[in-house]
Amino acid sequence: MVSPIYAIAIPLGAAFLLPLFEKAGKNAAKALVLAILAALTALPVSWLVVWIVNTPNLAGLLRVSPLAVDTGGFPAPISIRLAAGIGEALVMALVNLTAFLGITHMLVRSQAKPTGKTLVLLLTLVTGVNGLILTRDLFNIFVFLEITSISTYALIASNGSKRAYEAGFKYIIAGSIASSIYLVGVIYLYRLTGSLSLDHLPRSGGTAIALMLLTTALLLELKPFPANGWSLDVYQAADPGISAMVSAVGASGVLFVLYKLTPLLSPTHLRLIAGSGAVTFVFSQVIALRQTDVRRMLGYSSTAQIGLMLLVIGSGRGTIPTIVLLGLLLGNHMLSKAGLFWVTDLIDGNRTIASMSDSGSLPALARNKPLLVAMIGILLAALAGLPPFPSFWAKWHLVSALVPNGRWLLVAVVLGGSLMEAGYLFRWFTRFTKASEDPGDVHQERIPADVPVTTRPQTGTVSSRSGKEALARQAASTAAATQATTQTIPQVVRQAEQPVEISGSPVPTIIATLVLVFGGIAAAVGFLAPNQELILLVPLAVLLIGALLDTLRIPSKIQLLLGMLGIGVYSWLLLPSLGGIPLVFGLLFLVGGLLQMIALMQRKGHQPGLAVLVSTLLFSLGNLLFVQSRLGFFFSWELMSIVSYLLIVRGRAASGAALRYLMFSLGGAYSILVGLVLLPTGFAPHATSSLWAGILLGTGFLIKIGTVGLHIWLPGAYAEAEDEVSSLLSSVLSKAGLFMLFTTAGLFIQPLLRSVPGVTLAYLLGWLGALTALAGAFLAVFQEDIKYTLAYSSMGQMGYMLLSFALMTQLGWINSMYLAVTHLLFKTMLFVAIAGVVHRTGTRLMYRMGGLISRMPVSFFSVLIGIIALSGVPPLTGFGAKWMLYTALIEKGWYLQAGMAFFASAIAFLYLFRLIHTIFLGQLKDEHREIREAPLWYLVPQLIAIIGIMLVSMFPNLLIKPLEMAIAGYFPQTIAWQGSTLVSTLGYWNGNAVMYVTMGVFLVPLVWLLATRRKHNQKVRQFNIVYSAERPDRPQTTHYAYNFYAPYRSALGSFLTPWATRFWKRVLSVVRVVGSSTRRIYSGDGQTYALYVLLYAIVLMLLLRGGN
Amino acid sequence: MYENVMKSAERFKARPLGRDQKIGGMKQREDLLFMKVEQEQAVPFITWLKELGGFGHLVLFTAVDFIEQDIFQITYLLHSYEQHHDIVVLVEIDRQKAEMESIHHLWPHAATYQQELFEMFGITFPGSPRLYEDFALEGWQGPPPMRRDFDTKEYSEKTYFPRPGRVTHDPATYMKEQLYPGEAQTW
Amino acid sequence: MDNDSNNKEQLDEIRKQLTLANNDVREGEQAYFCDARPVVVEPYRGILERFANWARSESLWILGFGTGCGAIELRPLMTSRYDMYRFGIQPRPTPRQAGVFVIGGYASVKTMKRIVRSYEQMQGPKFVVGLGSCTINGGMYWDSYNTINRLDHYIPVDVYIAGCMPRPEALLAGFNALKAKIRAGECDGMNKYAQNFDWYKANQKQIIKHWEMPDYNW
Amino acid sequence: MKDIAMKALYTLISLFVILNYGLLLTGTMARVRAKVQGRIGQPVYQPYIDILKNNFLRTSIYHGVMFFLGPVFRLAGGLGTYLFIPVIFGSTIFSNFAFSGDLLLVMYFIFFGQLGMALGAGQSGHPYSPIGVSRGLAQMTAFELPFALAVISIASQYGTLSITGIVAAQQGGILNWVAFTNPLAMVAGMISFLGMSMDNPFSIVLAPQEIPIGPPTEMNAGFLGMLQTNRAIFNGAKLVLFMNLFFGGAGNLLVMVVKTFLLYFYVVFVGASFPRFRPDQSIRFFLGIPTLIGIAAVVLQMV
Repeated sequence: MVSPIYAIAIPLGAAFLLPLFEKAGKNAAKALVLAILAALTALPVSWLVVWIVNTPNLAGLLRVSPLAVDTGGFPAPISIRLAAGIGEALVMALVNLTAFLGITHMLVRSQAKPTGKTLVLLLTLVTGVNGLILTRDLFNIFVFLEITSISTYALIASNGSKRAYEAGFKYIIAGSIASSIYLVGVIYLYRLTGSLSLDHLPRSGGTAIALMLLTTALLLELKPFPANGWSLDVYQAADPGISAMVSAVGASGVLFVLYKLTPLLSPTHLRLIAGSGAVTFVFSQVIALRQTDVRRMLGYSSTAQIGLMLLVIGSGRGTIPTIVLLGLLLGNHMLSKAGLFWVTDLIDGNRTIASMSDSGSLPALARNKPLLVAMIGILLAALAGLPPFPSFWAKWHLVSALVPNGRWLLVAVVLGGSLMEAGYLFRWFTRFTKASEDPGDVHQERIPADVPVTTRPQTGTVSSRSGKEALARQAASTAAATQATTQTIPQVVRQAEQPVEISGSPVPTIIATLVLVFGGIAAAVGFLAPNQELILLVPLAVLLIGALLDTLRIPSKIQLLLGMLGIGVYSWLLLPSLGGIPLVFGLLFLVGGLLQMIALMQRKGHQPGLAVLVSTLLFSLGNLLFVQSRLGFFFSWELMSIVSYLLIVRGRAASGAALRYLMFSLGGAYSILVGLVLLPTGFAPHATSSLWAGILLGTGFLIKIGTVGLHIWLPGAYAEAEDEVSSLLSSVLSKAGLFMLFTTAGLFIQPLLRSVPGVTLAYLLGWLGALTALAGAFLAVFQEDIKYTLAYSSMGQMGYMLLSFALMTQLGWINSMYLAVTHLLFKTMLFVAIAGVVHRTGTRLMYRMGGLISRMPVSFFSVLIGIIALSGVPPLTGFGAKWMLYTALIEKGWYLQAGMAFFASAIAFLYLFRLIHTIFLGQLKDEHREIREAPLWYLVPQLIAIIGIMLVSMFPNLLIKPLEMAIAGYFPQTIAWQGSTLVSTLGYWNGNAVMYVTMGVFLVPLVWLLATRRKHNQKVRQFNIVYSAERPDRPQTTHYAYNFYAPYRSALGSFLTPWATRFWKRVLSVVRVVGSSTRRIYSGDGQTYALYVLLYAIVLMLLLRGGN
Repeated sequence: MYENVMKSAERFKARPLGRDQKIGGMKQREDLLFMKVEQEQAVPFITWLKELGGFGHLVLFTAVDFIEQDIFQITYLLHSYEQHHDIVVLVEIDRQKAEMESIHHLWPHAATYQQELFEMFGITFPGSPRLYEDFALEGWQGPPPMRRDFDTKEYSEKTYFPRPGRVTHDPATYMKEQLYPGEAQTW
Repeated sequence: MDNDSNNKEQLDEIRKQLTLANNDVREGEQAYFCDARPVVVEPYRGILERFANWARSESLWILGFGTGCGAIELRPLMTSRYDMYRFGIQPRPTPRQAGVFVIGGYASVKTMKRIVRSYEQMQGPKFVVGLGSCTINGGMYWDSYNTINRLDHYIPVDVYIAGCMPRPEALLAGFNALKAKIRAGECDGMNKYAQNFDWYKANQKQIIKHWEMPDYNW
Repeated sequence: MKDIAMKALYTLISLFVILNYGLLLTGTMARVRAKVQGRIGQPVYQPYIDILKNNFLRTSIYHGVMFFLGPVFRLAGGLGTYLFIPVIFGSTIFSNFAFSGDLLLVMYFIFFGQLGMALGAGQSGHPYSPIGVSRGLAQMTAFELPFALAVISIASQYGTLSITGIVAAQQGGILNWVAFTNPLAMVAGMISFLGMSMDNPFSIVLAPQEIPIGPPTEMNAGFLGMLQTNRAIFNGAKLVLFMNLFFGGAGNLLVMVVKTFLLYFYVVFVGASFPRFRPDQSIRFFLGIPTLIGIAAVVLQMV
């Protein structure tokens, strides 16, 4: 094995010799630098390889004896010892790799190539960091600290701009203070113990203050909040390549030193470190939320990440060794952060990318360079801790280490901070997908002005004398106006389509991304393998294969066919092994998903990401069906969330909605994470556990269901996603939360209070379900946008499912699943039919449609069946659901909930009639006179769903009996069958007989009318109406559609206030205000910063005293 | 009030039809004043009445066809709410060149009156909105029907299929002869 | 029906005759309106038609459209003093459901346009009662430039009630006369209108300009 | 086979009875209203003639398939609602098809006709139709709430949702009626019955002066005749339902006639005495006191 000394000697020597090489030729110097860094990367990797080959398991690997070199030939206390253990090797490999990539990046970019001086400084920096990692001597650490710091100042200032000099100067001041404190600490320690070797320092008391001085200095070097103002200008002022190095490489050395110190530190020290980390983490995130400059935002994010790692160091041992956790976080942070800095460097034509506010050219970028944007997405996902990237696993293990120790504050900090981080990172990401029209908030959806669509004059009567002229004049003016609009539109588009150039080569960034991806997959394999759950990685494999197909630009139809084939095979293999509730939901997810994919086949050409994301989503839903371990479940759940986010964000104006979806999903996921950790017996069906686990898990699932109060994401996500995707989301994905509720039902049946046995979590869920049903219905009534109507309708229907589930009776559960299945069918019909309508008419506003029954009869029929099934009117399936719901509710004694549910179902009539009337009935508009029926690919799933609905309506026991079997054994039997009559303790229902009677009573008047109105029954057209002996002027003014239920609105008044939206807005604004006001402590003044640094040190010391 | 209006009337060359003068053999109301004004001065005078004289309300706006003198007499009836006083502005315009300044800028609803006057009398008001649109007569194609040289009887007979056998009686004689023959003397 | 091409052409010819040109509808608006001609509908035969006529006569639904000053006489008819409901007469707000059209006095050209449109929208058999002298010969508006003189030149009239104004008693008498006529099967204005459609339409169009509607307002 | 034939025969008898009864009741009540207004009023048999006349009309127009099916849906809704209600307690002839479902079925089947009619009216393209429908539906959602609460209260009181069961539980004296055993439910139910009848305080849906008769504006001839037929049957069905729910059902036809007559008389009485509400007023009315009464009725059953 190669001695670690070379890791310091080579770069240091090369740094001195570099000017000489430069004489030989610029390229020679560059080649030398790269070669050295490659070698430095290879060195620790070679150690790692040797160790891994020689040791059988992980535990052994951690105990491997470090590679130690005593310089000068003396033993340790006298000489300086360099030691490289597994941790050192890991961190060194990462540091050098990042440095290698970073320098490569700077060398291959087109402008501001690094000069020889910069290269020397960079090499020195790397030397310093390597030294920090390897050395075991405290004074030697000081030396390397100084080397690192000085090279950093120089690097920052090398930009040459005024701001850079200022930033560098502030850095020097703060760094000097920190160094001084460190030096004082070293001197004090030496005075107390007579040794500076880490391996020989006594682990006993008496050295607390000295160690505290060291710790404080190191903490200060790590830029803790609030003493970090001096460091932040760097990110904005310096060259992004250098920012990347400083952010990714510089800090890691110091961090590792702190880690090396931990064996010496007392719990108080550690608590202080953890506290400092936590404060830094959370406040940096809050401030980052308010940043308008992306690099500064990334800078805050770096600070926050360092804080998180401090927290890891300070919080002690967890389920896996700290060093592994640290390695995961550090690697993740370094590569993703450096990658992001490089990206901002690459696309920096006019600094548009770096600005959060003005980003008009980003969508163009997404169109022109989809791969680049995909890469940014991957880097952001890694940074935000989404699966399968390393920090995801680190987050899981960190939380599972914190929760059992009861460190709730730290848990809250970690999760809250992560949520905020994901928020601002993806807020930036959505800029790439942002269309010119983003509705932003769901309750203020913008209704575009109704532009005149005909060139016909609008006056009813025209005078005889000048009529013709007036007519001609009007026509001319309208035509001119139309022309003007058609002329302006391309201009607007052209303005938005600014070309975006990439300056330099993205190869280093790509390598970083790939390393992250493979590291993530390796971590996934590593963490999932112990539970034998590698099969959970199937969605990831699908994602990779799909991404490959996408890069090859395979047409979407073929991709979809492949996906359908894959899902078919998967279902074929998976479903027979399932039983009971998972089988029901398996059919729902997979077969329902297949049904949805048919509609997607309508897409022509290559739709980047569509097929792959849909397939991955369905596979990850499949994961939920059989997953056993908590980690595996959490992994699958998060994967599902992020994939569905990516699907939603594809929508034309979906960026705001998608971001809301992501935020709520992640919030829910974090709630689930804590809940899962609280489950003592691990994640298994029907595990019983503490109340809190139930509440937290329940909250997570309720967010996915879109319960009232937590539904803010729902309408936008369903409505703004692409039309066919909405159908998938609403009819398939929304059931995931429900399925998980079923799976963890045991959590919800314990009483909340011992004294009131009836009041369980399930009881609360019941009320929530009833409220959701009512709120969803009410919100749906007053929408002008058809997809918002359907989205809120989905929310209401999920409310019924939740209510039925919460009953915890046989009939309730049967009904919940019955609703889930039928909702899949009729929502497919509705959403896909509406997708067809929107596709043909080009608008989503209902009042702009009308009279389409004559043009799109099949879609009309499908919507008709859909709304009858949804509303619960016999004889279609909906009635079965209503019957079971009320029967079960009354049997259980939930009378008020039953009343509420009934009211909700009556309200549902309002929006359903509005839906079908304003689109299909009424007056046909001129511009729709020639449109055709929806495309065939849309009709096929509708027809399949209609057949399904009709079958279940005709023979309800086809569905109810299997459902009854699926939950057999959970509850006492309360229903019985008499032939095809379903008998409960309260009443009975014979779906078959109802169907026959209905058909009978329908046929009698039909035959009568057909017979008596056979002759002289004139079919008239749309304007042949009684119009007070006048004629309608235009279809637009004759179609009663806008603000359809105005009386209801005025009757209900303030009852309709969107309380939930208001609440979440308030939360958001509070966070923003905190961010803004916290940011004020950064005055931008070097003296103030120095004062902060000193004060910080003093406060830490005081806290230490207090701690003792 | 009266003096005030009269003072300004001199400026506009408006001539009052004297208060004591009996029009149609009857004494005028105290709170009603007739003013005759030249065509060029009419709109300035009305503007003054509206803006400074306090006559904010255009009550009526019509025309009379004096075919014998070959003029249209345009009548503006204004009312002041403060003074509880009416004023009638009479303007005579040439029947052959039936054109009058529009006052729709003073009262928007005057446009409707002008529309009607155009339709019924053929008086044009240049600049008045929707002047040439149909008002009451939808698609009327004959001459303006309220002009006295338009023979409505002839038009009606030509157009509306008169039912033959129509007899016209003088009501007084007819009543006397047919209905109350015995009481003829009491009339 | 066979697919013989000759036959088809003939059928097309017949169909063309059955559709109206609707020349008065504005450009591009033909699709809004039905273009079929009114057709003559043969009555039922024998006792069925007599029974139907009895039912029609006992259920007279008046179109609530007061076309002129005479409409004021319909109000007392509804209230307790005269109570027309006794005779199976009741008002109806839409022409689609009404069977009797009471032309309440003078009909100006402008009103006539609406009268014709509403009349055409009523479903047959439909009956028209001309109320007051004005509908008979123009009454006191006989020489007006804008009021029709004879209603029956524009729509078929079944019963005239003379007077200016006829009192509610006269109206009731008129309705009873109408009933008798209906029962006798003499009220076939609907078919008369269809048969002489072109004559009626020519008369109507002679006075009504700016039709802007199809020739027959279904 | 014989069973089916007998059932068909019974159904026909039942329908025949309710149709004639409904028509006569409508005619009678029109006369009652006339008396209130100091008139003599139309003949009792006038509804028959009106329906006959409408069906005898020679021509008719329709706006499309849904318009054609609208009245069919409506009448099917009326017939179905009636057929799912047992009319006479203990009678085979008048038990109808009550075995296919219970009270919930009836409550939801009422919507069948309304939805179909709304669709048919919608296709007419006349703006008044959807205005009427929007008012009607809005009002319906409001009055269904107290009714639903009343039904829930009764169901919990007797532990059954079967109408036959509810009637059976009320047998044995006038004091066993829901009206006396659960007066709050009765009050809530009877107030929503006013709304359901669309008579005067709540007749804004039709609003003859303002939006000429609302949804059926374009309905004519046979279509209108069908709607009128339905009105008679549906009215009968609703009366029978409320009689069964709150007033002990009926053991024979005579009792049914008396009870339903009184029930309808109550509606007419209220209708003749009160002016009309605006839609928002009626919504607020139903969501106010009647709902509170309904909730009280339910809560009383819970404690």
